[in-house]
Amino acid sequence: MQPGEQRDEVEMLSLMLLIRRFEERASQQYQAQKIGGFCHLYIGQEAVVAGAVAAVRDDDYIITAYRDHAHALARGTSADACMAELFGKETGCSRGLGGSMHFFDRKNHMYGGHAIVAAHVPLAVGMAFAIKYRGEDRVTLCFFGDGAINQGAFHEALNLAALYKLPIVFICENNLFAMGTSVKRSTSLKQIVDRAEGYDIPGEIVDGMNFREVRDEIAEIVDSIRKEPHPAFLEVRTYRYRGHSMSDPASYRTKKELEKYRLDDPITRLRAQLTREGKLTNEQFDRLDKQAKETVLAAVKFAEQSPQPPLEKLYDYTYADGAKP
Amino acid sequence: MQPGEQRDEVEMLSLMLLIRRFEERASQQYQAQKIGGFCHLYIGQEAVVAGAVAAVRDDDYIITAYRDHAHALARGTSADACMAELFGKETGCSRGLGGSMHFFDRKNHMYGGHAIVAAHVPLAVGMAFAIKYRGEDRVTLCFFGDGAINQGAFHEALNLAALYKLPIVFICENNLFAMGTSVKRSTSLKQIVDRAEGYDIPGEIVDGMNFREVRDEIAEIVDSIRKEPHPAFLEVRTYRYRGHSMSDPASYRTKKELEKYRLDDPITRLRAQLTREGKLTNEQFDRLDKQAKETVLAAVKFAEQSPQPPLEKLYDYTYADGAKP
Amino acid sequence: MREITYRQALNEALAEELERDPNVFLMGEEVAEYQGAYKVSQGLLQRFGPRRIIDTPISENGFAGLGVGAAMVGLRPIIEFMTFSFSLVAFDQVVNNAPNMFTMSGGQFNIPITFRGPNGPAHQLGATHSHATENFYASVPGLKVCTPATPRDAKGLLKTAVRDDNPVLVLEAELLYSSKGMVEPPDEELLIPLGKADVKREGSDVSIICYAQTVPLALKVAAQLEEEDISAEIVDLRSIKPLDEKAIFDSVTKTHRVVIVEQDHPFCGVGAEVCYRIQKNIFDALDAPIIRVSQEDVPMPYNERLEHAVLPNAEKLIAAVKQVCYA
Amino acid sequence: MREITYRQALNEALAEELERDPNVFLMGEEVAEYQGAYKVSQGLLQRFGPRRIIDTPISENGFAGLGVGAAMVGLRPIIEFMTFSFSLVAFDQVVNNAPNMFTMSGGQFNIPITFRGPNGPAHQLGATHSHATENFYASVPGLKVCTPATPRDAKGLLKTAVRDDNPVLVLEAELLYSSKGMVEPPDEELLIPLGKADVKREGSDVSIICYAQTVPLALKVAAQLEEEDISAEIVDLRSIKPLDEKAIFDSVTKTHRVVIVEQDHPFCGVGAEVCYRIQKNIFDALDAPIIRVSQEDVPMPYNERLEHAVLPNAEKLIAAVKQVCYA
Ligand SMILES: Cc1ncc(C[n+]2csc(CCOP(=O)(O)OP(=O)(O)O)c2C)c(N)n1
Ligand SMILES: Cc1ncc(C[n+]2csc(CCOP(=O)(O)OP(=O)(O)O)c2C)c(N)n1
Ligand SMILES: [Mg+2]
Ligand SMILES: [Mg+2]
Repeated sequence: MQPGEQRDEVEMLSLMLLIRRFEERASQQYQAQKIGGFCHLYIGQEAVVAGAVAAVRDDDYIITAYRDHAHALARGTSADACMAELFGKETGCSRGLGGSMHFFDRKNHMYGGHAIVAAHVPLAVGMAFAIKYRGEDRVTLCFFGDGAINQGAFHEALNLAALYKLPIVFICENNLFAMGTSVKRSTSLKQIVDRAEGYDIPGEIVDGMNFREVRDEIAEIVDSIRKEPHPAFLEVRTYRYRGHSMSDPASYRTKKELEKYRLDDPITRLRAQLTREGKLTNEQFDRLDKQAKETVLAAVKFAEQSPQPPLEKLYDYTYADGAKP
Repeated sequence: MQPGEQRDEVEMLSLMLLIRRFEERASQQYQAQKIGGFCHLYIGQEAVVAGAVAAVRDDDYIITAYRDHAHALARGTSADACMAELFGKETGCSRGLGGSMHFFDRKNHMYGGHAIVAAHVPLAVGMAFAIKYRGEDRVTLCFFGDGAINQGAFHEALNLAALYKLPIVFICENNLFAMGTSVKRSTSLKQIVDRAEGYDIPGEIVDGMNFREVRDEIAEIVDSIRKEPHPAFLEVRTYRYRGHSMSDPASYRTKKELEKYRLDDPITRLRAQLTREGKLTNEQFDRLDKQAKETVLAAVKFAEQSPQPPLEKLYDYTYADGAKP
Repeated sequence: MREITYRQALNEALAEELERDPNVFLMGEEVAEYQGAYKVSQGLLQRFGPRRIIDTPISENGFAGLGVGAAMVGLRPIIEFMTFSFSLVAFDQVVNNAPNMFTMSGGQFNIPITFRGPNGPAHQLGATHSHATENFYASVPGLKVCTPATPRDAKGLLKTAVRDDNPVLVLEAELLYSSKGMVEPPDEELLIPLGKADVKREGSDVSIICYAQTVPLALKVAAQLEEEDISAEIVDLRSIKPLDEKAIFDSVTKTHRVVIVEQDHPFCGVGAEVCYRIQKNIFDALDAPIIRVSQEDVPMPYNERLEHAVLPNAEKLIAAVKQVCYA
Repeated sequence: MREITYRQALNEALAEELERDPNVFLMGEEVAEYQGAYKVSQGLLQRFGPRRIIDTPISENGFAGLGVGAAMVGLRPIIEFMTFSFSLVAFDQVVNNAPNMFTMSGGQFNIPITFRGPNGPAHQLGATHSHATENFYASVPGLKVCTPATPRDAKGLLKTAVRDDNPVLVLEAELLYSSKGMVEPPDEELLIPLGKADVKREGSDVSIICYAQTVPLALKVAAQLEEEDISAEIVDLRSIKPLDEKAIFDSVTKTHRVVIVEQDHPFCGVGAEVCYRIQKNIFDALDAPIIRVSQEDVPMPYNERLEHAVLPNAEKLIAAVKQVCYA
């Protein structure tokens, strides 16, 4: 996307559909044991990353935690490369070496995919530091979960960003749980956004099930950051429909709670808005959904047929200069 | 001291004198190379720890960082044991194994003396946890510097204390500098106490050059904690007259600034208050000061004449069960 | 004796020690309401209540330090790291506060704390989640480190760790949690001393020194070697620190040949220390150089085939044994 | 060549690399306005300004991670730890993010970062402030670790580290900051490759393998041994990782006897790895077991006499040499 341009909302709806269908298929492939390790699905949270990418330029920096498939897809990493990564194939976005938790795509300015809770937040601050160091007008978007705000790394990073006035938006995807621990049991704060006060960083809350609200809020924040670099904090209220990871039955929450959020589905919402405004017909929607499903099925095929990373290269990815230990 | 009792103010003035004279003598002995390693002096900050111990019971828990001589003295560790520790002697409060930064006195509920910035803050929270676990009505006082509030350990500890509602007072001795870094250059906050808002912990600011203000504020806080355990945060505004450690010429601040604070000297202030109220004569003061000086001189002698920790015991302080590695 | 899993064995150890001593508590992420990320603490919240089985936020450095502080005033905390890969954010508390306090205070404050959780590579978790931390921690003066390989050892070592007056790390093996073995019934007190290795299989041609995940691997390989007329003695270290030199030397004096198989990184790994001790003390007993089989010296890749190539495995171990036996 | 201090040598290296590459910056506690806690960065703020010489709050984990992030997008950070004892609070960033990124991203993101600062015991700083971290870091796949012992090596290695495309740790020696040595003039580019040891003294009877603070100790001892007709070869590793096996093996093949003297903890220390490599690869060259002189395995006491007893020292080194020489 070019500066000033608005991302087409129907396009963003397809992105959200792609994410949803990708995750559903990943879940199925995981159960079929085509995917190993841990696998965390984003289903329910699609409007957050979609809203975010719609609000920034393609060359702004994006970094997130281990629930990262959607962030790569939103950045333009192909479903093929994402699925192949889950399958551990050489055609994967991290050549099959990273896996579900470690998606990277340098070309598309997706800086991972980081699996130690909050450990990527200082990295994000470093990326924002580099932006200011070089005098660029980019912005870094740093996504993390509600569980991350209790880590030391988060704290030190926010203070540094505030002190150095760095161009970064801290985006807390508050899906109410960190594994089985509800936000109420992980911090004494009434609302997460209040933590930003401890650093004198401006904070906002936004409804993460509403694509437009997320997009507009981030656009406004990013706009002000581009004028004068500074950090900002955004608490995005959202919900994951699935368990924490594929192995979590999520018995710590009620069916009723889940149903409540499902009724507020971000895809259904944006679809309804667009339909109401005459920008989308049911047929169009079905076509988009079919496309998404097909793309994802093709990605599974691609992943299946892709080669494994060669054994001979085992030592080639340890040092950039090929040094042997 | 027993519950409900007020500590005699003249006694507290002598404590402050003892601390001052002890530190002056330590400085001199350091220059004479009788003391090794790092040595951080407390001169100028005496009213903080004096006010604090005057506000609590003897069996409340106290823990601090490496600028710790005063905290041990205030807790009742003898000047002999303190000076001997600096000399690395077996009669020292940590048997000569800890040194200036690691003063401990179990009997007097002084839990160190900790030299990694902010790493003792989680320990303090653990001590407060134990209080609540056992259903006691003790309180933990945790002292730390203005530089400590930017460490991850500080952050995690405050959140835990708030979450578990633990009986602890976080006492930030804000002497405006962390080594050569002024508070303004280490955090973006207008005032340090605001950091407590990020945890929903109640915070207060108090003038650390005023013994009575410190004592009364802490007494009030501790009172409310004993009724219903919870954490509290106190920013104490104070100043260190000397450099960060013995090797720091403190050229990062102006003579004028130092002079301003010297005029506000905590000992002079309490003396003036007591004199004004007819509770202290000049002769009494001189006698107290003379006593302090004599105690400290005797301590130097004691330290000098004390034996070194025996070489044969080198392996005796690694494992409590005497296990050999 | 009855057959239980490694996971159950740990669970019993926790329950028995919680029962025995009111100063013992268990703290960590998801240990209470969730019943443990790997279900090791299943049922403990229900039995001992939220005062003693305590869920934490994701603040490893904070709660590890909380444990050390609580230990300073007389409690006996058991701190669970969901995995020891996450202990790296708490490194300072584990290596600076826990083991140094006793020395720094001139013997006034010992720290009776147990840090436990799964350690080492599990399966396809990638570079950040596959750390084997035993050499880090064993190298720190003042810590004790044990690495149980069987349900019986898991129970006995964990119980001993909780009663030890020093900081002890119990490095469990996630891949063994569901493995089974014979363990004394709960009414028979089972304590296994720290610092005592266990010969899991007698042999005469070569000593295979191993611990944790590599013990079942070594036993499997020993059975295979038997068929080729190589008799391997399997020495399970059980404790990395203190290290049972005597058991090691006894075995090597008998076999004269040594392979060390370990799950950690090769550079400065546990095997390097074991090798140093052997050649220093019983140099003349060695008929061949000592060979180690450890991880390859690369960050752990996600891909399954590559992960297998990085880890110690049967092929590598057999090759190493044959090399030291000149077979 | 002129004589300068180790401190000046480091300062020159920093200045030259900052001058050469606008992507290089220096960040750490007190590096700018205070001119460095140990004055290594003296004058750099004045010369390069606050954009490139940056003071931080006491947030090692935060600014170490900041460095890694900046490196991901093309900068070449030099991160100073006031001492490596404080790097322990940043351990996760140094061992998880910096070295794993290249692998995890399938080769997309290399991390050209330098972590530097004094490492190992200084003088009477006590248990928390005396950590020797070389074995921790050298054991982590993906890191490079060097340990200069002379002003010339300090300058040459630091400059090479800054230009290396991987995370490199330059572990300096506080006790050597004021030591002097001959170094090429500033207009002669001085780069010393990582992974190359340096024979600091030729000898024929015994190889003393050392690095950092133990190099001057070994040289002093070698002179003393000379008088007793023992000719010691002094091999300064300079880099711990990569390790210069060839230089080590060449020396040992000549002398057949080895003492390793190191500043770190004994258990799983660097010397254990060196020992393993020697006995594995050139077992038959050894005429005696390898002996290590390292710290005693106890937390560092404050008392001066005890500290001396814990550290490697001349008496211990001489005794070890005589033992391997059966002298
Ligand atoms: C330092 C660390 N501790 C623990 C874990 C294990 N862990 C992985 S995800 C997670 C929960 C994180 O929750 P949150 O930040 O809310 O993100 P969400 O999963 O909801 O997206 C935990 C405890 C980890 N990866 N890193
Ligand atoms: C983690 C860590 N980083 C750095 C240091 C070095 N250091 C010792 S004291 C100090 C300044 C602390 O200042 P402050 O907290 O304000 O306490 P004050 O010295 O003013 O009492 C620093 C940087 C340390 N001891 N620990
Ligand atoms: Mg969450
Ligand atoms: Mg201060």
